[in-house]
Amino acid sequence: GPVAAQDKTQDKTIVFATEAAYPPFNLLTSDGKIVGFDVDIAMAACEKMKRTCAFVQQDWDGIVAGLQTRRYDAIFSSMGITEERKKQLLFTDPYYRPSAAFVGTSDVKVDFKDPALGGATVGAVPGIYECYVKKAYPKAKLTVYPNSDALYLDLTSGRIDLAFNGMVAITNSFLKSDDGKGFALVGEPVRDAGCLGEGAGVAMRKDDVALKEALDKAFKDMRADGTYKAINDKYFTFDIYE
Amino acid sequence: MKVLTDFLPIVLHGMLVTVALSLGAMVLATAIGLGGAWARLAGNRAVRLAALAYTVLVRGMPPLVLMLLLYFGGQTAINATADALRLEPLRIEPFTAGIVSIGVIFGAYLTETFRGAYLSIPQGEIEAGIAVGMPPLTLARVVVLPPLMRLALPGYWNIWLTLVKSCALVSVIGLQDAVYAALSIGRSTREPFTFMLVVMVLYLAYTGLADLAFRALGRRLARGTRTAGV
Amino acid sequence: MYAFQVLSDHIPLFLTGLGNTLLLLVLSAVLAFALALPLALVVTRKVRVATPLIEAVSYMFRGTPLIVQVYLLYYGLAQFAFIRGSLLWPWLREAWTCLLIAFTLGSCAYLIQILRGAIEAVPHGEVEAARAIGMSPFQTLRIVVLPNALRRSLPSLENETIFLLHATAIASLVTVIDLLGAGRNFNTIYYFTYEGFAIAGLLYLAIVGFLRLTFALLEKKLLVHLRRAGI
Amino acid sequence: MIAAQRICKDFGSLSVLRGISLEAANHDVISIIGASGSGKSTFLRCLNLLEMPTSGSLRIGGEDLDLRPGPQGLVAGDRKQVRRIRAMLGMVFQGFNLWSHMNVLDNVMAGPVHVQGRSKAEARESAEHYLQRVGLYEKRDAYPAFMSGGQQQRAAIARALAMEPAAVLFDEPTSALDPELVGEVLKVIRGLAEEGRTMIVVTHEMAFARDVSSKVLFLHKGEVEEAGPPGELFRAPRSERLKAFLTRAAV
Amino acid sequence: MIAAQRICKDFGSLSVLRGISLEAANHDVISIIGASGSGKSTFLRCLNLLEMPTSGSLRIGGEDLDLRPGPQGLVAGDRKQVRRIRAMLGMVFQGFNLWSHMNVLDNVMAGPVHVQGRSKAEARESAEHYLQRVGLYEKRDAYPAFMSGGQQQRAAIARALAMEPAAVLFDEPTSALDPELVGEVLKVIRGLAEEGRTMIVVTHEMAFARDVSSKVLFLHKGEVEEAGPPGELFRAPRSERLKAFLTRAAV
Ligand SMILES: Nc1ncnc2c1ncn2[C@@H]1O[C@H](COP(=O)(O)OP(=O)(O)OP(=O)(O)O)[C@@H](O)[C@H]1O
Ligand SMILES: Nc1ncnc2c1ncn2[C@@H]1O[C@H](COP(=O)(O)OP(=O)(O)OP(=O)(O)O)[C@@H](O)[C@H]1O
Ligand SMILES: [Mg+2]
Ligand SMILES: [Mg+2]
Repeated sequence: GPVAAQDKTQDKTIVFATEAAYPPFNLLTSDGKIVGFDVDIAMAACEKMKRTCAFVQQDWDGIVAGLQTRRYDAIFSSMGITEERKKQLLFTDPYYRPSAAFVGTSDVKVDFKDPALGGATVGAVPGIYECYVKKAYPKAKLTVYPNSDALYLDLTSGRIDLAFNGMVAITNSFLKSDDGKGFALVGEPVRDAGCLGEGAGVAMRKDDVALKEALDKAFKDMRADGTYKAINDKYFTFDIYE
Repeated sequence: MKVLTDFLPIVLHGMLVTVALSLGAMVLATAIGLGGAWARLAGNRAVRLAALAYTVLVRGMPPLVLMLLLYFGGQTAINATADALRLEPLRIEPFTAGIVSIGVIFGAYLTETFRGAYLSIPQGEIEAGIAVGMPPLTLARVVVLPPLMRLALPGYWNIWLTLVKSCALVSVIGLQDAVYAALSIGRSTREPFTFMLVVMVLYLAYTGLADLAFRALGRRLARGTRTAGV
Repeated sequence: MYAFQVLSDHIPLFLTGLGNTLLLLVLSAVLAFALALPLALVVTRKVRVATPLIEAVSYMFRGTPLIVQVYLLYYGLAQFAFIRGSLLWPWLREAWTCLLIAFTLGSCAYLIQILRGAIEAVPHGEVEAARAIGMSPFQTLRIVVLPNALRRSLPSLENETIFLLHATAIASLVTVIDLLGAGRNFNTIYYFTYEGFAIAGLLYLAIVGFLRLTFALLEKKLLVHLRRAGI
Repeated sequence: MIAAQRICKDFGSLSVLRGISLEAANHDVISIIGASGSGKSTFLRCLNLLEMPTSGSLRIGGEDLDLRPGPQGLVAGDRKQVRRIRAMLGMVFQGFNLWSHMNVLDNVMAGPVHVQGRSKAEARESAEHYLQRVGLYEKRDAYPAFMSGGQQQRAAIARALAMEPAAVLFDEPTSALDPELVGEVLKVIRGLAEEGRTMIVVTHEMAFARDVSSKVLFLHKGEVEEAGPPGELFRAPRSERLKAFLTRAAV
Repeated sequence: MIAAQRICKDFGSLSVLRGISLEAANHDVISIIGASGSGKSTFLRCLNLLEMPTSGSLRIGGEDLDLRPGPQGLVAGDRKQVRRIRAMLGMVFQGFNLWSHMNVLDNVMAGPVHVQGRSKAEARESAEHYLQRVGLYEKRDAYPAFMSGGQQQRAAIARALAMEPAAVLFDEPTSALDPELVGEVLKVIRGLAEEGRTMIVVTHEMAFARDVSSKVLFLHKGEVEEAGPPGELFRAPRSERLKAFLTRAAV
């Protein structure tokens, strides 16, 4: 009967997809495990929902297609929520709200009032970050990179003066690495609901309202009982949720 | 160095995926290519046009796009059918899907390679086979294939190498091949170049081994021919 | 469809991609061919040091993924301070130069093999006839060997051109927006599943359709001398 | 054995055969002579349908060939029949057309093994027999590209004979042979006819046409200008063209 | 014009030529006869160095060829000289070797235009003249693959003649021709000799060897078994082999 059917869906493992290439949020360990902030949050949420969960690794190019064809149930990969994207996918409430920032050599001087950024060349990855730079500095010389790695590589090689990216990705990953020596945040962190969106969420198929509601509730509970803070503090020195 | 040895198993596993995929796909592509070349040269106009459409459409789409379409598009179709019939949808295995889509893509290129080689076979040799009354398959096997393979070998070899490298595309359908492993480990550890070099070496070893086989095959197929020193 | 409603905002994106892809394709195809022809000749003549050298280098290019080559050339070299300080840096810092180098050399490696095979497949007797008449090696090549060989290799040359077309999609890895990159960016902005790729795919299809027509015409004109037997 | 009725063949706008008929029974040796370009090879190739006639009909080995009008000339209705007929008709090509990737022995064995399904051992024995008969046994391991013209021609003859066909179509089978071998080959052809087979020979050797054949066809511009037993035809040619051909033939 | 001294040629372990010498002056027509596989074509190909002799020496058009011992037989010391010599020696191949991607006219014009640097118009005129002479003018736009055997052979002859070479090497130039055309071609050869050129002809046509040539060489297993003026040689052959060859030659 209907009860048995519901039990069955309750038993099924929830499968999340991630790119596993965006430290510290999602990355691969040497034994092939997928770890990171996203994964910890996901697993804690699953515990709250009393469900078993698993992660699979999926290339970004096919990540939405895989969701739509039910290869997995949700994308848990620090996806930025924007109005445009909401038209395609169903998002949870944000589970963190990254700010973005510019990074450059410690001595670089930039005129942030100038729509051309004072002639500085700037790089960003496509999507929300590209959108922001274009909107805020329409005259700036902008180069678009396929991923954050490439972006930092060109920053260190001097092909660009500034990189614009998620704040956490900059401070927790790039600036801590060897390559990041001699670089620093430039200017103030940016928050902009228009381009940068509301924050990072979990993406699901449009009709999966039950899962969205369960996850939203789990996130709330985790915020309330300190689970979230514990995970947050494992990675960051500030509260990334706000 | 520690990073390298730690992560090597993942890259090696990726290489295994690459090897298995490329071998499977090449067999499939060769079969499709032979059939396609036959169809491209067939007397029947409809068959000819169908084969032409296949080669233009498949070569016309970027392999990445084609793979997405075949795999996810195919899955969408299966899901829709299954939903309509109230059945549990069949899941396409990524590995099978990888072999099939790469085989279908490169079958189109091989179709053209084999067609070109066929045109270069001395006409008289084929006529001699026809004249003794060989049935089509025997004719193909005994008279056409050996010179066809000889003439197609350089193109075939190139396509093989391109195919091996195109196996990296399967990451979009959720398989982790050597290149994808290297790229994602590179990003996870922020040491991109180390793993790229590892992948280059692995590829060179694999393709080098295959090269030896091709060279031997080339020598064997060249038996009986006189090449002119230019 | 939603994608088509928003497409109009991104037409310049696709046009940029299309332009870059075509420019990369034409430039590197022409350069690769110009380079491959003499090298293929050296390979067929079995010159003592040069032939193995060319074969080894061509093997390196054919045997490793282009994406890795481009990555190492563009991002890898730039990591070395001495390269950034060298005279080459003004060239190497440009993504375009790196792409052209990688595509040209990569495609050249393949073309060498195709041309070598076609040259070796020219009927022995026809080359002898040219020699017997007193043609110089260069004349033999120009008048007898190459016209014969190039015609035979038309289908393989077409394949290689299309491979190169699809290989240009690597450009967006090093910041040059190509046609596929344009489709990918379009997808990323809206989290579309296929739409961006489908639009790019249609444009690629148009390019390949044009190439097929061109080659079909060439074959029709240039391969009339081959007689075919049906199986 | 072979009956061809009003065979016509056009290549585009060029009419190469304009209604050629021929009857050949067992034991017959029919010679076809005529100027270069008069359509001899084309006619021979029409007999085993390597070239599809534009019109006409064929009856071979007692079977009417199923030929239907198509957009460009006739098309065969029954592919199996065509193959059966071809296996019955051996053919020695003017250009030899040996398979370049096989050595001589394999060239000769291929038909018996792959078409007639004979065992390798048996085919090999018979191949060696025919190679010996044309004096090519020593060259059995050589590839065609490394043989002299006459050797290639003899290999082509051995290849056709090894099928032991009911009829053999020879297209200038002695063109590359020295006079001594010409004699040998003609002896072989005569021998085969005596066994009851049908031989159709396109030839430029008037001596052969005169001495060996039971009937001679003189082709001129795609038509049979004159036909008859060699005695009559050579002694008292009726047509002006044949007269001219035969006079000028003498050096 | 041509003087070959003790030419030897081995293919691997096979000795094909075992010291063949030949002298040919202007006006000479020298016939080379012999069994299939006796080395006739190989010898002809050694004369213009398409095949490098294993040993021996050559003097052509008054020039000693610069041949040096190499690891596998002789090698040419002076490539320019070789090309000059080849342009002086026309060659008609046994297998024709027409350039398949050119039509007949282009085949015939290629040498004069590209090797002798004549103007296109001039070369075209002369090519058409020679094509007319071999009766192939109507086929000038056809590609080799679409021509009959005899037509291809005539195209090959026209190609060699269009270079107006001081000497022509013919390898069985009439094998694919009907008797009428054989007569024509032999007339052409005789005419060229009368103009003062040197003709060397490998042939199986004993009538031709007897009637046209000034000297006959009989090759046997890579050696000159007998040589002399045709009258003597055919009337009173001394060697046993030649006797046998000539007797059996008669059908
Ligand atoms: N490239 C080669 N490699 C090995 N053997 C060869 C080669 N060319 C010719 N031969 C052998 O050399 C011998 C002489 O060949 P050649 O072509 O000179 O004979 P020929 O006298 O012209 O005969 P024919 O009258 O049949 O043309 C033959 O036995 C042939 O098999
Ligand atoms: N495939 C073809 N396409 C067009 N024309 C052709 C084709 N094959 C032959 N011909 C032409 O048909 C005519 C007859 O050719 P065929 O080969 O039958 O002559 P043949 O009598 O055998 O001459 P030969 O004695 O020279 O071999 C020739 O003029 C030739 O050019
Ligand atoms: Mg003929
Ligand atoms: Mg010969």
